[in-house]
Amino acid sequence: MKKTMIALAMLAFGTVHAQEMVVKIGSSAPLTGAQAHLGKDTENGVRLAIEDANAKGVVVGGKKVKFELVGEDDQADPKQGTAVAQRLVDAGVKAVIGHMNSGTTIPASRIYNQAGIVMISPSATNPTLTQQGFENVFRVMAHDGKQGPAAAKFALSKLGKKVAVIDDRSAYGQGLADEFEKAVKAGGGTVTTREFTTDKATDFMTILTKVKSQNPDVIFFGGMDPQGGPMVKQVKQLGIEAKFLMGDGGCTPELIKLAGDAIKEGSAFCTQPGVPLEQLPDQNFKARFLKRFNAEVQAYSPYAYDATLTVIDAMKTAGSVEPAKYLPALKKIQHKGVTGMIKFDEKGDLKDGAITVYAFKAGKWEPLK
Amino acid sequence: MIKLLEAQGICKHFGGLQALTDVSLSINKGEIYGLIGPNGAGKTTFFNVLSGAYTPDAGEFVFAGSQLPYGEAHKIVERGIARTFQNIRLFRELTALENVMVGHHTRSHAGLFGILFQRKQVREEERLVTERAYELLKYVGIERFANTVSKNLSYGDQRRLEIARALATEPQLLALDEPAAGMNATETTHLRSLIETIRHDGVTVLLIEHDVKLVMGLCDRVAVLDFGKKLVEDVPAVVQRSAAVIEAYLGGAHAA
Amino acid sequence: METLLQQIINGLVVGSMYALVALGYTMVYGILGLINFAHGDILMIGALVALQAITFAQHTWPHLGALPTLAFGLVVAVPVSMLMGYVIERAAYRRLRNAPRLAPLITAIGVSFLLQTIAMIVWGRNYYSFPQLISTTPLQPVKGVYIAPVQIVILIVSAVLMAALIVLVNKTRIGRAMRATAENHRIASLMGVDANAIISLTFVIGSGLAAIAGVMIASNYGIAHSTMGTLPGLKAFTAAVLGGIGNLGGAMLGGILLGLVESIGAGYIEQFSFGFFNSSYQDIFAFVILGVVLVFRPTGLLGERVADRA
Amino acid sequence: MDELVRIVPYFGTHNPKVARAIVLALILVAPILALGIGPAWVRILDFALLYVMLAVGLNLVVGFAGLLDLGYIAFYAVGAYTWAFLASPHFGVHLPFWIVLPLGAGFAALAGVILGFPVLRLRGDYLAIVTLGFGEIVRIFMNNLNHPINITNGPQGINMLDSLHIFGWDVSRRIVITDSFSINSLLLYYYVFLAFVTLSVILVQRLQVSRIGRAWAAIRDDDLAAKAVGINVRNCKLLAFAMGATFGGVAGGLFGAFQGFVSPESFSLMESIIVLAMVVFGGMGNIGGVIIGALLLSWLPEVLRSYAVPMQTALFGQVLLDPEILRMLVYALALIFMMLLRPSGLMPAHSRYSRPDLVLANKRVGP
Repeated sequence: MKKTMIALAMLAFGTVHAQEMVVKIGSSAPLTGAQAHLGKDTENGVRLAIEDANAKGVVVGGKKVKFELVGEDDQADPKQGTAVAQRLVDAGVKAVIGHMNSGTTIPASRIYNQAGIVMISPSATNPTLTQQGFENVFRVMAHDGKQGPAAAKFALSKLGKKVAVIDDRSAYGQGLADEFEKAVKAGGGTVTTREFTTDKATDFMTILTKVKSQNPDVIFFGGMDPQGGPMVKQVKQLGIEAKFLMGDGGCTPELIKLAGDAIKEGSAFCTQPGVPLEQLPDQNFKARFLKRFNAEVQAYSPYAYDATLTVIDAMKTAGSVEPAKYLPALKKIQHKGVTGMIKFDEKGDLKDGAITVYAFKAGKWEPLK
Repeated sequence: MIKLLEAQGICKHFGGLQALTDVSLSINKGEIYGLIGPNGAGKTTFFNVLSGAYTPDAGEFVFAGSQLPYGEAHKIVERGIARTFQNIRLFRELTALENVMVGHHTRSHAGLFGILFQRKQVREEERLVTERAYELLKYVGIERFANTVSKNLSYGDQRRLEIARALATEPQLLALDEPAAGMNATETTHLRSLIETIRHDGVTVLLIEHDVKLVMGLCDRVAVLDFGKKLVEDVPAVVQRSAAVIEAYLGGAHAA
Repeated sequence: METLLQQIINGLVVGSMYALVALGYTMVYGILGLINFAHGDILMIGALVALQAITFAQHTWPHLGALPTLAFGLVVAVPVSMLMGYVIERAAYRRLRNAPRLAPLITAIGVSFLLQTIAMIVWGRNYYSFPQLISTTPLQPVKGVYIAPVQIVILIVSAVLMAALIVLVNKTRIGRAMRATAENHRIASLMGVDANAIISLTFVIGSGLAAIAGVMIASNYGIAHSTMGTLPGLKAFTAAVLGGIGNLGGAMLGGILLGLVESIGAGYIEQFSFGFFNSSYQDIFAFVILGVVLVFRPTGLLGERVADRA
Repeated sequence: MDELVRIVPYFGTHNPKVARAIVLALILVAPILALGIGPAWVRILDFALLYVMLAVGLNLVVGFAGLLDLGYIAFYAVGAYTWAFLASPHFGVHLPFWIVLPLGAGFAALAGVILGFPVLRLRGDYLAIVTLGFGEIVRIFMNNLNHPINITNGPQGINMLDSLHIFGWDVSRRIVITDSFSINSLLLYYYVFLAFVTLSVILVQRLQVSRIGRAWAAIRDDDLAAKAVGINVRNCKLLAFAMGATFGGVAGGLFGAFQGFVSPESFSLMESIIVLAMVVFGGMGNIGGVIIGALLLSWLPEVLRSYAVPMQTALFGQVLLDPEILRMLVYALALIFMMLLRPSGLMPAHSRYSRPDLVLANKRVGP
């Protein structure tokens, strides 16, 4: 009895040290639930990158390597996020591309850090992710600390100096709104009111009435489209003339649909990290993605694609698939990706990440130059 | 004669209804005292005021030489008055034994920390309480149902259990609210001897009853309530002959 | 001044929506003494069914016009919700009528969850754009103060439904049977009232009301989704308790009051609290009021003081 | 424990000693077996133990004292945030667990009393809605208390919480025995949590079979009669709230240490209802049942998640019901069907509030 238990334990605890030809790369995103379409898009970005690498044939340290995708569903829930992170670590992945949401990425990053696995998020934009002091955490998208100021700069230069700020008290909305507010104040604008709602609310009349009483030029909402759409409507219902500006949570067709006839050309704007799809350096990507998955690129797949190939690039340079070995190479990497040049600063954030401003025009979001 | 309980000018009204008007009576130590009256005379209200379920509008109770607190049922139990209910109210999901053990609540002292750390006194007390509860079940004659969940007991046994539970609070005065209601003749006879035994063992009994025969046969003294007022208070033989009582029970517009 | 006036209008509109939902709560509670936690979710089902029907109508009869289309949506959604209410009562609540108090309450929570799950299976987790068939273009009764026709309709509908219910309960045979059943099921049965039928009927009417409320709320905000019933459900319940649960006028009063407290509270709390609190505490008002009312006046503003049925 | 023993097939009824040994062995070996499938399953077990603790605590309030508390998760939150405040870089305070956990439990108990006072006179259904409101209020405050002074860091949550250090020993670090053999930290957490759960169960059991436990049961069954036998109903109810909250607070602290990150979204109404479902599923008032309920309902969703998606993909080529929906379905049906079909839960063994066997062994006691 005792002996078998020890044997069993050995089996369970023992780690395989032998160099495998197969290298697993993890991906985690919400594959079910309200954000499933975005999650699937992200995972497919990783999948396409791995297929491309395998087709080309990658040699690391003299050995031919075959990459394999381990996809997990974190349901955009922090607790599930840590559970999934554990599963990926168990599966023996050498790098994780994910997670998609900041709320799941931050607690999960701790588990990857303990396991010594490299994690690159294609889309988590909360600044604190890379402020934890984790060596192995990176992201390939400009964070809110850049998006907020970019949005503020746009608002102050093009829309007006008096700004009302609303957030939905979610980790994403509050983080972005705070960065925006800071930048507006620093840029010489005035924040007339700071108001709050929730990510479940549909009635914003009270806070908008308060906003209106201060007569701002711009209303900035840090939140997602299910609130943004009805909010645009209620802005109109209260006869507010101010322009409406959101972050990437509002840069969706969904917002336009939910706002109905209340959204007007020239009065609704949104910002999003990254370059617009139409202006991707590699226009080929969209077509190849469509051909492979029979689905349009939604949002994050180009970033997931780039993140994956960046890691593989680092492995090639370092001549090892072990995170500890290729980490120094990854820190110094200069990878030419489909979204632009990927290189990291000392915290693991993308250097010179682009932010694009979009305006509502002819029924959709059009990038502004 | 030592007076155990003295009610002095108790008044209680509900909205416009005057349920008790200036009711005064006194119960001697060691007697069986009957309280009778037609339906709605205020007997149960008197009971509820005495046991602390209601606060009286005026008047006070003096019990064993000092005034009773108002409206705080658990303190009144601590002082030594226990009651039963007209429509039996047992702890339905607990066993007969546990029901009686709950009755010991005020006479036991285990505190939170004693229980959590299972101190020796607590374990000893728990053993004593269990044993004493079992003795009480035996006293009322239902010890064989000790581990039966009380809602499954027969009606008569539930009545007995309720009395055992009340006795577990170690009362000086036991107040029984229509204990014979719904009982058949045999059960009533048993009840009667049980009440006599209880008195014999030193507990004063206050008995509210509809069954005039039982009251007259059992009680040392009887008071009659009608319309919230006390009509008479005397030995059964006198009360039975009282014109006012006969009027209340038989004559008048509100014959029972 | 305009701002205060506008906040009052906001409060009235939100409040009348609460009232509309609260009427259903209060009816069921009045008769059964049961908090039907699933009421808010019936509202949601009503709104989504109506959406389905309206989409169908818009495709099939594109020239029907806005109001007939909306009416069609209601004609489909109200019976569906009524049926749902009937089924829930028969299947889940009736068997528990004499069970310990916690049992029906926990069942109701379960039913609420089940309805949301069913809605997610049928309609997914998407947010749907609800066609705004009643105009949302605001009118300006006073300069600088805005109110949209859809909001006026909501105010009128809730007042009319409340009046209709009061007439139903107080002036009709069915109403008398309802009141008797509310007083005591068993005695009502002895007096020849079919208590089961009356309870079913109450659920059916309450669910129909929920469907109307759901359509009104969805029309106002132009949005419908599987969890839209939860928050109005909670708020409306608070409103019903505030007004005195079981009392139809109380539901209306409680709803309007709660709406006003929320909008004026959230609008001015920052000034009152010297910047410590702000509109992020808007959702707390309902719960705080609920607690305070229950502690100091457990039967609500218009409720009768009934001795605890011990 | 006895309830757990009884459900062992065959031995449970024929040879309780063997059954007891089987149960004990299972409890001790479970994480090692789970590790065979993968450490993720051990993490699930760890969480299951936290849920057991929550369920045992809520059972004390709902099952024993009959007070339906829909805001129970608030106490879990209080415990978790206490850990976050006193053992993380957030305020730069790093106190040891033997200070933080009792403090968390104490604050939770205090919160229990604060909740208890205003709701003392409320009946079941009103009580439910007010406690629900209380839970929401706590969550909303945690979500918003980053302004004007940053206390809770708002919706961003607090990160980098200290892991559990038991007198210098860091539970979150694997124990390396040889190069190829080390003991996973998830396993260590399992046994630490197991110790806490065992202690909680023992304490709750002692309370149940005591003067206080009987007083709670009496209040649950008939509070008027409870008053009439001299029970101070007010104090007993407050004690129930406080004691229940204490276990929630301890579980919350352990959660914070284990997860290393707390944010208000972990303490939603949904979580309260999940714990309630566990209590109801297993059998209100019945500790063994509640443990089984918590284990089953915390494992089932994970099993669904691992097998439901691949199975559906294989059968239908697509995912018709995603795991989250299946999970909600399980909880909803558990609540409804348990109440309708087996109101006393999965294992309706009678709850005991006394140990007559100790005293009456030599006396004849009927059925």
